Amino acid sequence: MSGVSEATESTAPTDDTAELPGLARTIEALLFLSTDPLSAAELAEATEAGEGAVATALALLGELHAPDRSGIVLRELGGGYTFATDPSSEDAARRLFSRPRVSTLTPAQAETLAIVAYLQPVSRPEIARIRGVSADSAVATLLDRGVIEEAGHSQFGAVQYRTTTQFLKLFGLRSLQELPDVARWEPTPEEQAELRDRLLKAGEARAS
Amino acid sequence: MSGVSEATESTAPTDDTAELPGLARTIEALLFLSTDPLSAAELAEATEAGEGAVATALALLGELHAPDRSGIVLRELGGGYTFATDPSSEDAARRLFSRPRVSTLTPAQAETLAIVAYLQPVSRPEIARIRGVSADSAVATLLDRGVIEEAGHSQFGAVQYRTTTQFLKLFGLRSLQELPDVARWEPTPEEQAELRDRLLKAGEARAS
Amino acid sequence: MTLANLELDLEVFTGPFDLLLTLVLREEVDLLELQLAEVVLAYLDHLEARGDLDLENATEFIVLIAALLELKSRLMLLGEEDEELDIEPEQAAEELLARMLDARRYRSAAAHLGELLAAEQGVRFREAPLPAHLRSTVLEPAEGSQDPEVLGEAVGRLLLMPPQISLRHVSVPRVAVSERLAVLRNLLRRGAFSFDEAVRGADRMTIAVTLFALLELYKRGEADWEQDESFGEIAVHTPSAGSVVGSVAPAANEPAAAGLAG
Repeated sequence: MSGVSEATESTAPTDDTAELPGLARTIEALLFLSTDPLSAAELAEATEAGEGAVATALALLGELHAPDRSGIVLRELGGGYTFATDPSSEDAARRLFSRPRVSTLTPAQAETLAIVAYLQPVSRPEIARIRGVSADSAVATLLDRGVIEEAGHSQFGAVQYRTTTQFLKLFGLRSLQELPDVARWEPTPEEQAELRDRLLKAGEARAS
Repeated sequence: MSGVSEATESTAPTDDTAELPGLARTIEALLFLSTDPLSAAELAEATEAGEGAVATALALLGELHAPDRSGIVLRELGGGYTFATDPSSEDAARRLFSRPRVSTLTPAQAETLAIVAYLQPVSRPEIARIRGVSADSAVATLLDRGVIEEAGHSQFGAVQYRTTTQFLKLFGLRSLQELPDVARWEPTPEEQAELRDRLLKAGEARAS
Repeated sequence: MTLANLELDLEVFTGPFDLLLTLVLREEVDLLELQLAEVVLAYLDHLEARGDLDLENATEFIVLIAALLELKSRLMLLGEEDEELDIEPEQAAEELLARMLDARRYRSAAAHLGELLAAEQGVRFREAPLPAHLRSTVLEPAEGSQDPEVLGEAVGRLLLMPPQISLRHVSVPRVAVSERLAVLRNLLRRGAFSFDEAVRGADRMTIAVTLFALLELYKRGEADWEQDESFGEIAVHTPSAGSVVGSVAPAANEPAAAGLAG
């Protein structure tokens, strides 16, 4: 870490009211926000400060963000500076973030998946009409999880979707014929129209 | 940029012996890594420390990460703790990242968001009824910006909406309880009487 | 210029908007006869002439018009047996007031949110993804672990129709022109009568159908009428000597209809 040694000799004792100079605070904020390392030149341009002042501020930050003084450590990497966490916090970070989690379907995803399962092939605009709200993010997640896939285009050019083998496995179904009969949950079982038409009709009635 | 001259001469808060206790360092690292606010309970579980020790560490971090002492400020938001930058670094951040953090809300979006925030869960027809005009495009934008999300269906099948943690984060709220009571904007009885008069007696006044 | 001073020149009303509102609430102007679209168009003209948009006024206008539309649609759905539901002027005013207060409240709340957001301008959060080695592995649930019933249930919920607005109260199909023709012919047989007599105590739909029946009688030459002024009494009698009873008098119904509409 360049520049750090220059600052280490200076001595002023820690004092609770000690303020960090404005330039160092700003550089600290920029390093905090940036995903990629920032070069001294980039920092100088952003802060409109001289390279010398930036070097001094970086030295000060290097001191403050040393492994024993902070959980956020200043690193010099690939010609730039970046903040990283110290390996000593690794165990806690793993407990907090890396716990494997079983993905569950959100209500919006379950609804979208149900529409695809019963009406396939079905296009995104149709799903949106039935649900009354956009289905873009739910469709993206379901595609991502491999439970639905693209199935050609509708006559109007919209991409259509169908369920996958992975979907059948997940729900323990041998085939789509094993999907439960919707009649059990139907509010008006006497209706004869096709399921798709009735779903679209109900969706439009809700939207109006 | 202000502070340049200070930086060149000052080395105030550097003292090699000022070590931050391990727990505070670990919590600092976790808060740095997490994009969402972390509650004291989550931090206690991850660090395997007692809630009391976590509270002490958070208090210490709050002092270190005060706006005048650090460019990385500890904030209590959305039921947890998170690091954010101080507005004083915004000019430099804008130069570096070349885009403002949030665009402002249009009046329609702000009104829709206010109705969702106060009445959640609330459906689009209900929002439209209060506003007198459709809220479709405002709802779509707010969903897109992640400040509201779906929250199931109303008894009539309309999709309902609620605010998100992102909403609390962006608006600097610790919880929804921090929103002032809507009664605060209740017109005074005199103002109400005046409105009522305007509705019923305006014609008379004009005729006389 | 405020919303109250918006000058209107409508078919059933000429004057400022707030006076119209007052008259509607006192039922001196029939909401059913008022073309709300005309009011909206007049407001749009006014906005265009002004060249700028006063948001405060525009919001108030929208809330009031929306409330009037709702009141009007409720009036249109009222049936004979619901006459006691007829909305009192005070009650209608209270409803409008409640709507305006509600709109105001949330407009203020919106302004407050705007201030909060403005106060947070310049506060940024770190959006960086977790280092790869810390990212959690998302496990797919075990095969067969998901219940297909969840899907059927979701579709069942989506099939739910919103509650229908009952149209049973609307009396349209119940009043037949032939019925009203018979009533009018009965009255004619006894001599002259006024239109008000013919429709005393009747609901709006019956009045409309009776008027239609009267036009029909006129067309057939069975009846004639006089109306001295607009909205004045209509005196109905058998055609004076010289008229050809039972034959069609094609040109005659136009001036009469125009007189009624005035």
